[in-house]
Formats: sequence, structure tokens, C-alpha cells
Amino acid sequence: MKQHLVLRVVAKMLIPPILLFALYVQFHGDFGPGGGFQAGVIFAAAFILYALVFGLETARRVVPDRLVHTAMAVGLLIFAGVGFAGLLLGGNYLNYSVLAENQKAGQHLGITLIEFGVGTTVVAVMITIFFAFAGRSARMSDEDW
Amino acid sequence: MILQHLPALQIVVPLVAAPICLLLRRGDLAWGLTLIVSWAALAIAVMLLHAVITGGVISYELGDWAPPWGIEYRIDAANAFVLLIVSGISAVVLPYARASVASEIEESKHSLFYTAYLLCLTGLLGVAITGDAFNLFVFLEITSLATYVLVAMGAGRDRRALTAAFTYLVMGTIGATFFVIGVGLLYMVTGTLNMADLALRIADLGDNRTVLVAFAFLVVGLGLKLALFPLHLWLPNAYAYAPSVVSVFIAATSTKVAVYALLRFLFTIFGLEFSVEALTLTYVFLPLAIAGMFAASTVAIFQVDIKRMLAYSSVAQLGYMVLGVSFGNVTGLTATILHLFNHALIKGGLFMALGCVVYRCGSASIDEMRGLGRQMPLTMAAFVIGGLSLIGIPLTVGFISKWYLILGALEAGWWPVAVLIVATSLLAVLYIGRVVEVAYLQPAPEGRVVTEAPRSMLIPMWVLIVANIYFGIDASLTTSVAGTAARALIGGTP
Amino acid sequence: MIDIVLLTFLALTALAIVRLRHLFAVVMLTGVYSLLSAGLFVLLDAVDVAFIEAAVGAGISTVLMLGTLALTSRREKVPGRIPVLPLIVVLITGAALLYGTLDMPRFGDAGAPIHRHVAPRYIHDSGTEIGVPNIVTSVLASYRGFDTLGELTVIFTAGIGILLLLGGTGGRRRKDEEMEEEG
Amino acid sequence: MTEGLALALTLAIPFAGAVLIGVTRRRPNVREGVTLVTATALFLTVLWLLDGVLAGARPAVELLEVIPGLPLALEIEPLGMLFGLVASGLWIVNSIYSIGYMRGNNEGHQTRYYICFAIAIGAAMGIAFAANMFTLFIFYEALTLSTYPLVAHKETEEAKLGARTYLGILLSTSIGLQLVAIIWTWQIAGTLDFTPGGILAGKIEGIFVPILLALYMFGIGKAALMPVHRWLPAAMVAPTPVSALLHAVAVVKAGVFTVMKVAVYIFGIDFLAVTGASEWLVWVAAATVLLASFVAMTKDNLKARLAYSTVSQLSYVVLGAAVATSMGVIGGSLQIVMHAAGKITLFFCAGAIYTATHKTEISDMVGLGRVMPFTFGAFLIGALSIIGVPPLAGSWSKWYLMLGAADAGHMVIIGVLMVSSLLNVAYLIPVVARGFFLPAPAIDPQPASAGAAAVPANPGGIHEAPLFCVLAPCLTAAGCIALFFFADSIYRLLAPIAMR
Amino acid sequence: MTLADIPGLYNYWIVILLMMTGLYIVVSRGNLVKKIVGLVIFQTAVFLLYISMGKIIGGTAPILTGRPEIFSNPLPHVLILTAIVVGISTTALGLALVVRIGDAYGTIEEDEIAKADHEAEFGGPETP
Repeated sequence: MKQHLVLRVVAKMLIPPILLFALYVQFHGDFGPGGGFQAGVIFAAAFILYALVFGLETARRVVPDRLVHTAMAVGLLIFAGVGFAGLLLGGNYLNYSVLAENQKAGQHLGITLIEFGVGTTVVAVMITIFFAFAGRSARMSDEDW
Repeated sequence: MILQHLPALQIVVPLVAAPICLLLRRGDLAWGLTLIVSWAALAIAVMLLHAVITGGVISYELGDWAPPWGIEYRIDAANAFVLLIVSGISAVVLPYARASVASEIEESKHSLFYTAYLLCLTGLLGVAITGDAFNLFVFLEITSLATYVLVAMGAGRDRRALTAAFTYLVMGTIGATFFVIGVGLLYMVTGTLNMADLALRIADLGDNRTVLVAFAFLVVGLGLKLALFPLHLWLPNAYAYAPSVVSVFIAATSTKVAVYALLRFLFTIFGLEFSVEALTLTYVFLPLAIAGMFAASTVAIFQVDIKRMLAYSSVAQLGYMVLGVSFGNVTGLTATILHLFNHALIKGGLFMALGCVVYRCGSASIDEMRGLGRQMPLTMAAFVIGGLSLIGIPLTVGFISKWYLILGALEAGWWPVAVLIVATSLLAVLYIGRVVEVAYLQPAPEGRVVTEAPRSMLIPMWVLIVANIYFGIDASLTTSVAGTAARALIGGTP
Repeated sequence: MIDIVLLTFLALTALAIVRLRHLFAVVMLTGVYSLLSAGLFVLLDAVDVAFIEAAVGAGISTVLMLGTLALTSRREKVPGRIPVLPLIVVLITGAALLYGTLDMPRFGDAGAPIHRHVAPRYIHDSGTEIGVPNIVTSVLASYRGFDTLGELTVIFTAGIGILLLLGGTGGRRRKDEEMEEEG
Repeated sequence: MTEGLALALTLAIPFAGAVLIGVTRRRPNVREGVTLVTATALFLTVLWLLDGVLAGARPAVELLEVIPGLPLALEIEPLGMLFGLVASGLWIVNSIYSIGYMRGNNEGHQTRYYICFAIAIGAAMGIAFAANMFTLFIFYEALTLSTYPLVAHKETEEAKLGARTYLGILLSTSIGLQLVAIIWTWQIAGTLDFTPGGILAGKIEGIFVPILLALYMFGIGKAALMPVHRWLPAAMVAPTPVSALLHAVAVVKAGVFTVMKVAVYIFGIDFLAVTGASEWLVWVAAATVLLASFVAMTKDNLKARLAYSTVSQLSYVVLGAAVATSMGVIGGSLQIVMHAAGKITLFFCAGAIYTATHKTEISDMVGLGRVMPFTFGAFLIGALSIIGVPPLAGSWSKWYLMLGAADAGHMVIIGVLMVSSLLNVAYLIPVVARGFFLPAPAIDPQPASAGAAAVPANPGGIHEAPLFCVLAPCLTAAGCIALFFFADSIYRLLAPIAMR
Repeated sequence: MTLADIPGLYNYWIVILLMMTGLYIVVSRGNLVKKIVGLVIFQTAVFLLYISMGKIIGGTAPILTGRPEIFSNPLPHVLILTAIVVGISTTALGLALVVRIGDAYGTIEEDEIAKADHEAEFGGPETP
């Protein structure tokens, strides 16, 4: 697949719009369908496409394992951290209303933050899973496929 | 302020520790963090239990959304006690874990292993603490997923760990899905997911076939998770082939938490008045419990792998717990809750002893136990005491459980059942006796020279063994807490 | 009526999956099954759910299953005989569920308990309490935000699990190097 | 020293002794010295308590409370005092004997042996002085478990099999039946304290009284009531000092002692007499007395014969409790002491014979009496005491038992006791008679037997077992005679419990 | 119940049929991948059950537009979003286990695995 020029060009053209769409879904979740989870999946899909076209090793260089693992942890920490922020500011755990001066602003801020956390972890986990499966298959294909 | 937020911290502290653990990357640091978090969780659980016993039920509204719109944590004596069991066992297991994990799991995976462990702990605590039926499902699945992985980590020693984990995954997922169906049906006819609210609304519904089916699905779903005979098929291999530390931890906690969830649904949500329930208790739980006690104990006698033997024994012991439930009286329920705690001590101690054997000998088969009484005296002494406790010899915790269980049977007027209870403990004499005989009365295999396990493993093991005796000699604390918990459940105060 | 058509298609797909032995086809049909359900979700006003089901059910899980097939085998062995016990179990379970439907509120009934309790507050007050137009987002992220934290933890757990099971690529490479050094 | 402290010491001394024995395991002389010192200290402590009890005091101490309302507590009453004296006193003698026997036979695992022995005695003390049924049960189980390694001592397949039977029957009856009975009692009476006059009167009636009694009687497996007597012959694989301890002192006496306690302090003899709940027990006990005697006659193995004799003799005690009269209770209690002295003598002798000649079958012992006159002399005294010939100890217990049976109107039982005496003669006396009056075979029939090789080398002379092995049976035989004359003080000690 | 109820329950009945099909695949099939497929079908059917109960005939998706409208119940949607995520997590883990089992045993058929285990335990040819 690496040698297929047309595919590479098409993929190169496709990936940016997919990424844009992912961002849109991420931050549009408040108004229409969408949110961190969906955005994460789409973002990961774009990346997987990249890996399929340009090869696993290239993809790995672009996004090192260490970064992926860190992102996986950080997303969850962001979510949980927002909860703690509510707690420190005088509310119960996960109370967003106290995050800003009025309830609506606080809720909005809180939701945006946690959706970002969700998105981060989901992207990272999806990429991890893909690498794990694809990594194996690459090995197999070299030796016995 | 901290005191007021204890319920949230109980869950969130280990939850947050998990990703941090991943970030630490180094195995020893991850272990240290897990250890600290476990002890913190234990401290929180102790404070919660104290607060509940002195001040009554605690309700914590997450996000400050009042139930039933938001998710509520609702802690009474019953789940505070379960929290204590889970975090207590975790606190004891971790010092033990270091050497054992180092010998069974490859170095590069240690931080991931402890991350999974923390997630498992989080899930167990979450199931116990929550007052929301769907939230319970979410945490149940956190635990389950983490447990599948942890069990599979035994593959380094025996590849059967993989199939064991897979079977567990399939059966566990069926169980979880049944549970979700049950919760869905309840939601359908009541419109709520909050347990206390559900209890009120179900009582108002009266005779309703949908509620009936929901009840059945919840019981089967949780039955799968708690390995209620004959839904226990996943358990023996999972316990037998998991890494030692995992065997200790899940044997002592995970089915206990599922039993707790069942109690919560039976008594708090459906309530003893729920007409079908009385029949279910008598005609379903009672025979299944007794069949499980006998069948599993008998199978245990013929096991070659001692870890597997203890696993079957666990199925039998779960029979005791379900039996206590089936009496439908406070004493029986007290026995069940008491046994949750006591059995955690017993099986924790026994599996730790086997962990020590595996650590030195590489396997826990009956052949490997030959002559160990002399070569690993402290480990085998612990095994013997744990075994006596399992049998229910006086001055051990096992006896206290049995005492209340028999009392419950007599109170319910079923004295033949009382005789059956003791009859099964005699089967325990057979399978424990077999190991003791081999360990003490047979010479060690030619050329095998092993020494005692490292101190970091011996001390936690003996802590549990001493607890076996201590709470067997002075059971006033545990019995009073269990009694309070049982009354809280049966009394209908959710 | 289109929902009934879709449901019927779903049923046909499911039955085909039971019968088929070629795992590649099975996986593809599973993807179709997910897509059909996603379509049904849209009809049932659950657009968010449809979105995820399409992305996850038809996308991710299909890719994963194909990956698994590539690593293992593509054909299912022909079973020896018709499994009677599973059939009985399934029939009993199904019968129980059918029995349970008898006292259910009817499909689409606005007077059903779930539309009268708890949910009305989300619909009426989330606009003022949260200020986000998508009620599903309000409930998901705020009212029941803790469930979502749990959900994220589940996904995280899966990630950890995969790393442990499939050996995290980093660890794997190191291991290979070690083996080379030894050899 | 207060009485409460002394009472606690009776438990502490043996357990401390066990620890010390473990510590001194590398030096056998010190280790055995510790055993002797511990035994003596224990006996003296018990003896120190005797005066107060004779004067009517009831020293008590509560150790701890296991479950609310269920304390682990000790209290001395006359019956327990008696059992405590017997057990601790005979431990001294048995220790002396053990030293001779274990060294004489080069037994292995001697430290384990002495430790278990000390623990077993501690448990026996706990049984003797238990203030309630719960405490008694705990020590009852402790006794079972601590004697298991003693039975399995030789670690041969046969020993393991015997030990398995031993543990299996004792544990299954105690957990399977006795525990149920105890919990049932607690449920209906709300207490398990040993109370003069019993705790059950008025709380249970009808068919349930005999059922509960049956749960107790068969649950107390150590009393060896048929058909739960199988463990006793099985335990014969143990070294002889263990058999002596098990069959004469600690274990079986703990069993019948418990029977007595249950009859007197749980049910109350009046309650039993009024309800007639123990009627069936009279017949079961009588049947056991006779049947076991018949079986004993068929055994050629000396220890097996003695074991069945014990089964038979134990039922005398049960009989005493079952007839539910004052005299019956006294007779049964006396039997605990008298039989202990007699039977331990017989076992000591059996062990001495084995140590000296390695013979176990009665038919091989022809003519041995001339070689081992002290041993066989002691055996004769013990046997006569068991049979009940005055002026030996055993005569008193039979006398009171007959009185008790007469009081209850069970004339048949008197007949049973007489027949039993005849049977005793039939299975015990031939052993002695053959030993003394038949000539030894000229050529040893078992030249292969290593231990026996020494005997023909010196056919005419005296060849006794090591000194300690001979000393012990002589001491206990003397005790059999002495007890006949001290029976009166024992009667006075026991009198309070038989008062209505 | 009467004939008039049938349209009101038809949806549920099909959903139940789907659930049972999935469950049947899980418990009757020996191929491990197929078992996972069965779980997916089973779970997806349960999602349908939840979403069906949230539907109000004539309602719309629960997104506030400013106009007064009848909304379908959003709560089941939220629950099922969570459940889908749990489902895919389980599936991914299950498949990872299948891959490992395939590596360790060389097969993913249940009966062949059982045979290999049996041989390993009670003598017979040891499979690597």
C-alpha cells in the first residue's frame, strides 16, 4: 500500500478535513449531536488512515508511544481534575457551577473541559488499541504471511 | 471539609491514582503509589464506617444534583462494611505484592499491572458505595475489565490463564448484560435509577410482571458475577491461573462485592415484602446454595492444583453466603455479611500462603506441597490455621460465621439445614486435611531445597492469619457491625 | 413503519450471522448490523447514540475484528451437533422476557412512567440550569457526569488491558532486541 | 496467689510448657526436664485449688467475650476438679513413661510429640474447668486437633489411615452434631452456662428433648458410644504412651466428662428423670457395654482388646448419667477416676511389653510373665480393678452405678453390669494367666523380629523394659489400690453435684 | 392483553428476538471470535431496548431549539452512550485475548483448546 501513489495523495487530502470535522464534533457537542467521545473516535480514525497509508513505523514516529500513553492518562486526569476543582471551590465533587461566577458559565466551562478530557483519552486509547493489533499483524506479515 | 467529601474521595483517590501510576512508568514507583493509595482508601473507609455507625446514613450528591436526577452515593452500615473489607484487603495485599509480582510478571509491565490493579480497586469500591443502579453497572464493568486483564497476566506461568480470562469475560459480560436488562426493565416501569427512589416506586407498583422479570434478570446477572452455583463455571480457572496477588485480591473481594450488590437489590430495592422474593429465597436460593456447598466442596477434594481446590472451596463458601440470605431473617443476613468479612480474611490468608509456595516452588500442585511443612514452616503453619478457619474450628473467624449461620437456620425453623451446614464443613476437613497430611507427613521431593518466602510476603500473610484468630476470639466488633448492616438492609432503610 | 422494516432487516442479519461459517462475512455482517441499528437509533430520536454506534460498532469494532481474524483464522469449524442445552437456555430466557413485556408501557406512549418522572426535569430545566441546547450533553456531562467519568475509566481500563495483553509495542520492541542480543 | 489467677494458670502452664519444649528442642534432656517440671507445676496448681473447692468455693475467671453473651470463661465445680486432678496427675506419670518409651524405641519427632502432648493436656484442663458449654466445645476441638499429630506420629500409611479415621469421626461428630446441639441450646435457653439444675427445664418439651439429647450424646464422639466408637480402635496405631493418655486420661475421659456435664448442668438430672428423655440412652449405653466387651474378646492384638474394653467401660459413665439419679451420677463420676487409673496401667504394661519384646499379639505373650514379673503384676492389678474386685478402685464405681440403677428402677441394668464384669474377666485375665502359667515356647517363633532377639538369649532370667517404662505402671497400679481407700474423699467432693 | 396491544409491543418482541439470537451465538458457538460477535449482537439489542423505551411517538431528538416541542426521553440515550463505550471496551479486550489465545494454542476453537489443555494436564503430547 505504501507504494500506491493515488491512495497517498487522496489520503493526504482526506486527513485534514477529517481532523477538522473531529474538532467540530468535539466542540459542537453542546449544540448538536457530538462530544468528546465521538470526536476522539473520528480523530483516531484519521490517524489510523494515516498509518495505513504511510506505514506503521512512520505513524509511530509522528506519534510516539510515550505521547500516546501520556495522553491516555492526562485525559482522564483532566476529567477527574475538574471534579476536584469543583470540590476545592466549595461544591461537591463534579459540581461545575462553582467554577465560574454564575451557574451557567460554570456549567459550560466544566462541560467543555471534561469533553476535552474525554476526547484526549479516547483518541489515545483508540490509537493504542490500533497500534497493538496492527503491531502484531505487521510482525506476522513479515515472517509468515 | 475533607470529612464532608469522604464518600467522593473514597472512589476518586484510587481512580486518579490509576492514570498517575501509568505516567510514573517505573514499577517500583507505581507500587509505592498503589500502596499509599490503598492505605489512604482504608483510612477513608474506616472513617466512613465510624461516621455511619455513629451518625446514620450518609448521602453524597455528586455534582450537587439532588437524587433522583443526579447520582447519589448512599452509605449505610452495610456498604461501609464492604468498603472496609475491600480497602482493608487491598492494604494488606500490597506489601505482599511487591515480591510476588516481581517474580511472576515481567518487569516492563509492572506499572501497567498496578494501574490495572488500581482500576480494579476503584471499581470494587464504586460498586459498593453507589446508590444508583446504573452507576453500579459502570463500576461493575470497570472492575470486571480490570479483573479479566489481571487474570490473563497469569499466562506467563500457565497459558490456561488466557482461556480462563476469556471464559470469565464472556460469562461476566453476559452477567453484566442481564443486569443491564434488569435495570432497564425497572427503569421502564418506574422512571428512576436511584435505588432509594426505586424501592419506593416498586412498592407502589404492586403485582407487575415486568418487575418480576426484572427481578429474575438482576438475580441471574448478579448470580453470574458472584459465581452462584451453577453459574460459577468461570471461577475455578480464573482463580487458579491468575497471578498469586490477583488470586488473593479477587478471591477476597470481587465476589463479595457482587454478593453485596445482590443483597442491596434483594432487600433494599425489592424489599422482603416483595411477594415473589420470599419464594425465590426458599425455592431457588436455598437449594442452589446447598447444592453449591456440596458439589463444589466435593469437587475440591479431587483437585490436584491447590489453588484450584481453594477456588472450588470459594464456590462452596459463596453457597454459605447465599444460604444466609435465603433464611430471610436478620440473623441469617448477619451471617452472610459477617461471612463476607470473615471469608475475605480466610481466603486472603490461604491464597497468600499458596502465593508463597508458588514464589518458591513455581507451582501449587499437591505434589509440590510434599515436605513443605518442614521447608517452609511459617507458610504452612499459616495455611493450617487458615484451613482450620475455613473448616470453622472455634476461635477462628470461620466458626463465628458458622455459628450465626446455624442460628439463622434454627431461627427460620430449618434445623435439617443446620445439620447440612455442618456436614459441608466436614468436606472442608477432607480437602484441607489432604494438604496438611502431604505437607507434614511426606518427605520433600528428592533434591528440592526451598527456603521460607521473603519477609515482605510472610508479614502480610500473618497479618491476615492473626486477624483470623483475633476476630475469631473477639467477634463483638464484627458481629455488631454486621448486625447493624443486616438490620439496615432488612429494615428497609436504604 | 420504516422502523419495523429496519427491525426486520436487523433480525435477518442476526440470523444470517448465526448460520454463516466464514468469519470474514460474519464480521462484515456485524458491521451491517451496527449500521442498521444506528439507523434505527436515528429514527428513535437518539442521534447521539446513532453517531457513536456508527463510529464504534460499524467502525472500530469491525476493524478490530478484522485485525483479529488476520492474526488467527478466518473460518469457523463446523460444530459437531446441534447444541440443545444452549437452545433451551435461550428459549427460556426469551420466554421470560416476552412474559415481562406484558406489563410494559406501550411503545411510544407519552404517559409511560419514564416520561413522567426524572426526565421532565432534564427537558424543562436543563436550559436554565445548564444552558446547553443538547439535553443529552447536559445529562451526560453534568447531571450524570459521574457516569461519564466511570465510562472514561472503562475506556482507560481497556487501553491498559490491551497494553498488558498485546505487550505494548514499546515493550515488545525492547524484548525483541534483548532476544537478538542473547541470540 | 488468688484463685482466679491459679485457675488461669492451669491453662497457661501447659501452653507455656509447650513453648518452652519447642525452645529447648535441641537438647533432649532439658526438653524432657521441662515436660516433667511443667506437669508437676500443673498438678500442684490444681492441687492448691482443691481445698477451696472442697470447702464449697467456686473459683471463676472470664477470659474474653467472643460474641456478646458468649464468653470464654472458666469455673471450677467438683466434677471438673476431679477430672482436672486425674488428667494433671496422670500426666506426670505418663511423662515419666513417655521418656522411657520414646527413647527405648528410638521414636522420631520427639519434640513435636512433647509439644502436642502439652497442648493436649492444656486443652483437657480447659475442658475440665470450662464454665459454659461453648468454652468446653472450644477446648474439646483443641484436644482433637492437638492429638491428631500424636496419632499420626509414626507417619506410616497405617498411621495416617488411623489418624484420618480418628480426626474424621471426632471432628464430624463434634461439628456435625454437637455444635448444632450447642447452638440450638443457645437459641432456646439464651445461655450456655453450666448451671446446677440445668438450663433447659421448661424451655423445650416433647420429642425435642430426646432429639437434643441424642445430638449431644452422639455429638460427643469422644465418649465412644456405639456406633461412633470406631475412632478409638483406629487410634491404636499411636505410640503406647499416647494410647495411654488417650484411652485412659485426656480424650476419652474428656468425652464422658462432657456427657456428665451435659446431663447434670445443661439438662439437669431432674429434668431428664421427669421427661424420661434419657430412657433410650440407658439402653444404648447398656448395649455398648456388652457389645464392646464381646468384640474385645475376639481381638488378639493387646492394644485393640484394651481399646474395645475402653469403649465398654466408657459407657458405664454414660449409663450413670442416663439413669438420671444421684447415685448414678456419683457412680459415673467415680468411674471416670477409677477407670483412668486401671486402664492407664494396662496400657503402660502393653507398651512396656512392646518396648522390651516388640510383641503386640496376645498369643505371642505366652510365658512372658516370668520374664517381666513387674509388668505383668501391674497388669493383673489393673485388670482386677477394671473388673471391680475389692479392694481395688474399680469396685466402688460399679457399686454406686448399681445403686443408681436400682434407684431408677432399672433392675436389668444391674444384670448388665454383672454380666459385663464376667466378660471383663473373660478377656483380661487370660492375658495374665498365659503370661504367668504357661511355659514360654522353647524356640522363638519369630526369629526375624529384631527386638525379640534379646529375649531367648536369656530365657530364664528377668528381662524388663527400661526403668521408666516399668516404674510408671507400678505407680499407677499402686494408685488403683490407694484409690479404693480414698474413695470416700472423692465421694465427699462429688456430693454437692448429686444433691437435688 | 388484546390484539390492539400488539403494535405497541412488536418492537420489543423483535428486540427480544435479537437479544436471544446474540445470546444463542455466545453460548452455542465454539469459535471465540464468533462468541465475541454474539456478545456484540446481544448488547446492541439491549441498547435498542433502552432507546425504544425512550421514544415518544411524535417526539423529536432532545435538542433545545427554542420552540415548544415534545422531546423523546434523553436519559436512555445517555445511559446507552455509556453502555456502548463499555461494550466496545469489552469487545476490544475480548479480541485481544483471542489473539493471545491464538498465539498460545494455535487455534481459537473451544474444543481444540480444551483438548490441548487436557493433554497437557494428563500426559499426552505437550503442545508448545
